[in-house]
Amino acid sequence: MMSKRNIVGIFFFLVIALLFVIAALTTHEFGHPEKSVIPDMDDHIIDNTQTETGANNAVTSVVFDYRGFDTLGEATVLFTAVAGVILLFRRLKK
Amino acid sequence: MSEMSKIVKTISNIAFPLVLIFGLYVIAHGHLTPGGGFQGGAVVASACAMILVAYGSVWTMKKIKEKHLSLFESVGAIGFIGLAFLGLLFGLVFFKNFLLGEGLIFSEIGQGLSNINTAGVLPLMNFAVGLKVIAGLFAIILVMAYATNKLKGGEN
Amino acid sequence: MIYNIPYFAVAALILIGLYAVVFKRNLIKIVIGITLIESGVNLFLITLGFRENSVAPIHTAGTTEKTLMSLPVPQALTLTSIVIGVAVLALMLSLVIHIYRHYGTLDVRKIKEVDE
Amino acid sequence: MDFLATLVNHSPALIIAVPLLGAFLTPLIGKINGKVRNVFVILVVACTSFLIALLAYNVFTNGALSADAVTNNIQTYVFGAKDIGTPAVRIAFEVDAMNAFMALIAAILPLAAVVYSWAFMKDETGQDKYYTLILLMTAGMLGMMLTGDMFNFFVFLEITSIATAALIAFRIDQKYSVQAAFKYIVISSIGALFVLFAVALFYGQYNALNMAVIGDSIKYTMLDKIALVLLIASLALKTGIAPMHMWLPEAYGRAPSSVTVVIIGTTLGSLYAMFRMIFTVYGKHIWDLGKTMALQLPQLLGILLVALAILTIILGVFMALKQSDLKKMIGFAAVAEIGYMLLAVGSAIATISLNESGVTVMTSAGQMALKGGIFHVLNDALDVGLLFLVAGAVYFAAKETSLNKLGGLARNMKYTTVFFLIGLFAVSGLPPLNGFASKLMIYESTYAINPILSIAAILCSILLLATFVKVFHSVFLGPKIPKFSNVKEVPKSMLIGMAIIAVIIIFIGLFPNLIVENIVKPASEALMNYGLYLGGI
Amino acid sequence: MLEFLDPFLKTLQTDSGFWNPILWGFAFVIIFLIAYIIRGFGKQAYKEKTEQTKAFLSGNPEYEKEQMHIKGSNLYWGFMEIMKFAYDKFNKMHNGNTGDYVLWFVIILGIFFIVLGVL
Repeated sequence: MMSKRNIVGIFFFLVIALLFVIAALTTHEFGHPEKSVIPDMDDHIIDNTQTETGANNAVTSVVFDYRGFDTLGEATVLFTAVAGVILLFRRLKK
Repeated sequence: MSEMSKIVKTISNIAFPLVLIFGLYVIAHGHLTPGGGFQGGAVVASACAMILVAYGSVWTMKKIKEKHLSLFESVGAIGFIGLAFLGLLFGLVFFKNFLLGEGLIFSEIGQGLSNINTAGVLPLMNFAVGLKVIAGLFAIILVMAYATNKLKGGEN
Repeated sequence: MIYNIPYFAVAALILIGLYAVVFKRNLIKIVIGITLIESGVNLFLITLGFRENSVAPIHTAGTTEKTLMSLPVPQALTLTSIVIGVAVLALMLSLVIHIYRHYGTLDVRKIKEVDE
Repeated sequence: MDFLATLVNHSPALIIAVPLLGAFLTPLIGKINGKVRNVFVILVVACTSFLIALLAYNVFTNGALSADAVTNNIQTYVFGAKDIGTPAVRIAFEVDAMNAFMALIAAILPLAAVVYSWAFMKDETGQDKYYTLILLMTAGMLGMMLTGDMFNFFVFLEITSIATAALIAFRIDQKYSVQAAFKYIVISSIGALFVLFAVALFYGQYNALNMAVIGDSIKYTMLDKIALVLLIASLALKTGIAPMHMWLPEAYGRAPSSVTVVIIGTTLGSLYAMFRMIFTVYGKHIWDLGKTMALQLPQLLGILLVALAILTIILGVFMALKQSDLKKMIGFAAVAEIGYMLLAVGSAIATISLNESGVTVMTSAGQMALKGGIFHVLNDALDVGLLFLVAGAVYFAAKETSLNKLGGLARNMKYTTVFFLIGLFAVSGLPPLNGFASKLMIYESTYAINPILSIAAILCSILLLATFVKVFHSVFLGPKIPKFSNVKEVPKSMLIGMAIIAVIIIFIGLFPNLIVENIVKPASEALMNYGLYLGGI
Repeated sequence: MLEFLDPFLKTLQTDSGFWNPILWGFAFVIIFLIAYIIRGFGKQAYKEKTEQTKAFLSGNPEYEKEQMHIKGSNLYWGFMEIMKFAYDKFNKMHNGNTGDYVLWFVIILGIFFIVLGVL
């Protein structure tokens, strides 16, 4: 049976689906990102990764040098999760 | 979870060093080949998870406690942020790649199919993050397996 | 139009995950829905960075300046996002274990506060 | 270049890095001794607050400490290089007056929380992880408030969410705290994922992740509209704006009080991020009406936000009046307070229009509303934080938070009662404390914009006062109940933690003009001239 | 010599008025003094610790402490009764169902999309 909640939910799900479909249609063509790129960050990275960071792997140069602060946050997220899990499964008695 | 049969234990004993070596290779060549600290650490942690599945969480918990693992993880994290602080000290900017072109270790500029002695602090950061990911993921798996085991045993 | 099929896969993944979170009643299914949303977003990031007939962004002996490489930044962002997803998943599952200890059920309609 | 100038130049990085390093070191130091660990944590948080004070002073005075780091009240810091080249590939922090203002809020709350925790957490197990997660929450909150990079904002949002969820479930033997933590992690991860989707939309269009670069090159295409919708909705979810606020009272109420004080800061960080997205990233299309906009974006956006704000205020106040649990009641009051800020800022957005000479301006009432809203962010953080600390003191002393069982505690807990009275006067907007000044500005300006809003706000404020009078009566007044006849005053560290916030509240209440002129006005102007922020990179 | 006090003593000017806690404090003190003087004109026959300070419940004995203390949920009972129509809706909104919380988010997302994106 369709409760009121489900009807409202389905309707707004259709609206959200419309949102995502429009997003999918108006994004640039798959495989051709050059069209809409204004400041070409990635080509700059690909060209200068060896001279600026000395790494052959551009992804590693991005992860650890250009956006190293994100990686610090990422490592912090993992640290946080471990601390949280150990906190949740701790013993309660001293 | 309880321990499994002798076949599984033997196979995992054989497979464990191979997976370990492969994971360490991925960590060490992070700046040259696909992969890096996170990926290699995940590989090694999966090897440890295989041992956990084969031998059971109680046995593994006897061998290594999760607090030691979290200490290892703290060491890895401190190494990572310490490298960033060293960049602040020597390169005068936080997260500066201060080893590059200094003539010390890892100081060469990677050209073509280059050797491992490149990319400044990136390999060191790879090692730090690798240690951190190994310890962290294994700690998570171990603690959750042990807790669920206790839950099945009925003693909360 | 035919080029945008991966983006439709992204939309489908996100919508299925959201549907699971809203309309499913098992906590484990809700967790699965969140991971579905997350993989949809990761797929969107990684598809944004693809160039047609390009190689991985790694300079080897074979690559020259002319070699077309796929964009490296989305791959780094996806790596970060995947690790974050693992952390969130671990915490959510441990919370589910505790909820099961306390309530003895995984039905989301019974997991609530009753104000006395 | 002397040491202080160097410290100020690097302070945006150190503000994040010092709590992180402290968090990584805490498990090692916890091996030594509990007291050493507590002293270490308090020192780390105090250092962070000191750095924030230096940075804020340098930003507000436009380079009194280190002139070369600041250009027209914006201090930028690039990670990994001297300056951010073109294109902006590296992560940059861009601290203007608004960031500095939020960072000042984030400097007060964790300090009070860790001082308070010394005695509050004395008998609990797992204190190493507790302090680690508190420091991680602080770092993530500060990162959210200072960063100038979209993806970096997402990362810090997730750090804050995970640490907060783990801490909400700190009392794992209480089923309600565990389920509140689960709801919180579900809600916040969904919100963060939609933020990430919006960031990916930006990246796919402009191939940039820096807020200033995106705001500079934004064209308000269909994808930008979708990104705006996703950003506002998910950040409103994280902020706890009705009707998406239900997770907030449960999370606030079931977490330990020392944690709740920091959660307030993280919630306000999400609110700040929403303002930043609206005013700066989409600034061109909020402010350049005459040229680009066919439909008036500010009016639509302002009306939506004001409607949500009124709903938030009414729901929060009515549900708070009904609650029978002390901490959940304060949580609903916090929801209502968030509604006041959103009401002020939404009505300020709605007043943006073209004047007769074809220039986009915000009316003077709108500017007053914006100032009042931003001032109220500070006041709300302090007032609700103090009330939660008092509730934690009541729980610590009587091991009970139900309003139906408590009573007559004022006879044994004099200082706690005084602090509660200060918080009561402040949060319900009674003179002479700080809540009155900001609410006065909000009432006046919204009355000039639309009288009905102001009347509804005033009526709900009266109901808020009634709510806390109920708490005061049923917890502190009344005859001495035998069950609580031997409760004692809480230990010194908890009193100090409450006193830190109470003193600041009284100071702001006595000298509101000082704060408004020197801190709030620059912050609102920093929100209004988006051009400076975009030109910062 | 006291010019460093000037920023502290400035008055917060709003569009249609001003707010100065110092002046407010002075006014409060004066009004309090007046009220205290008026209180002095009160009944002089009041004595401590006599029958007139005892609680008189129409001859019934005094209750114990627990019963004398009005519980928190008993306050504002009439307001709750009048606002019942609203509280029923609110309580239905606040069922602790996580799916409903996310559904509210979806609804708000849809409304924002209709208003901002489509219009």
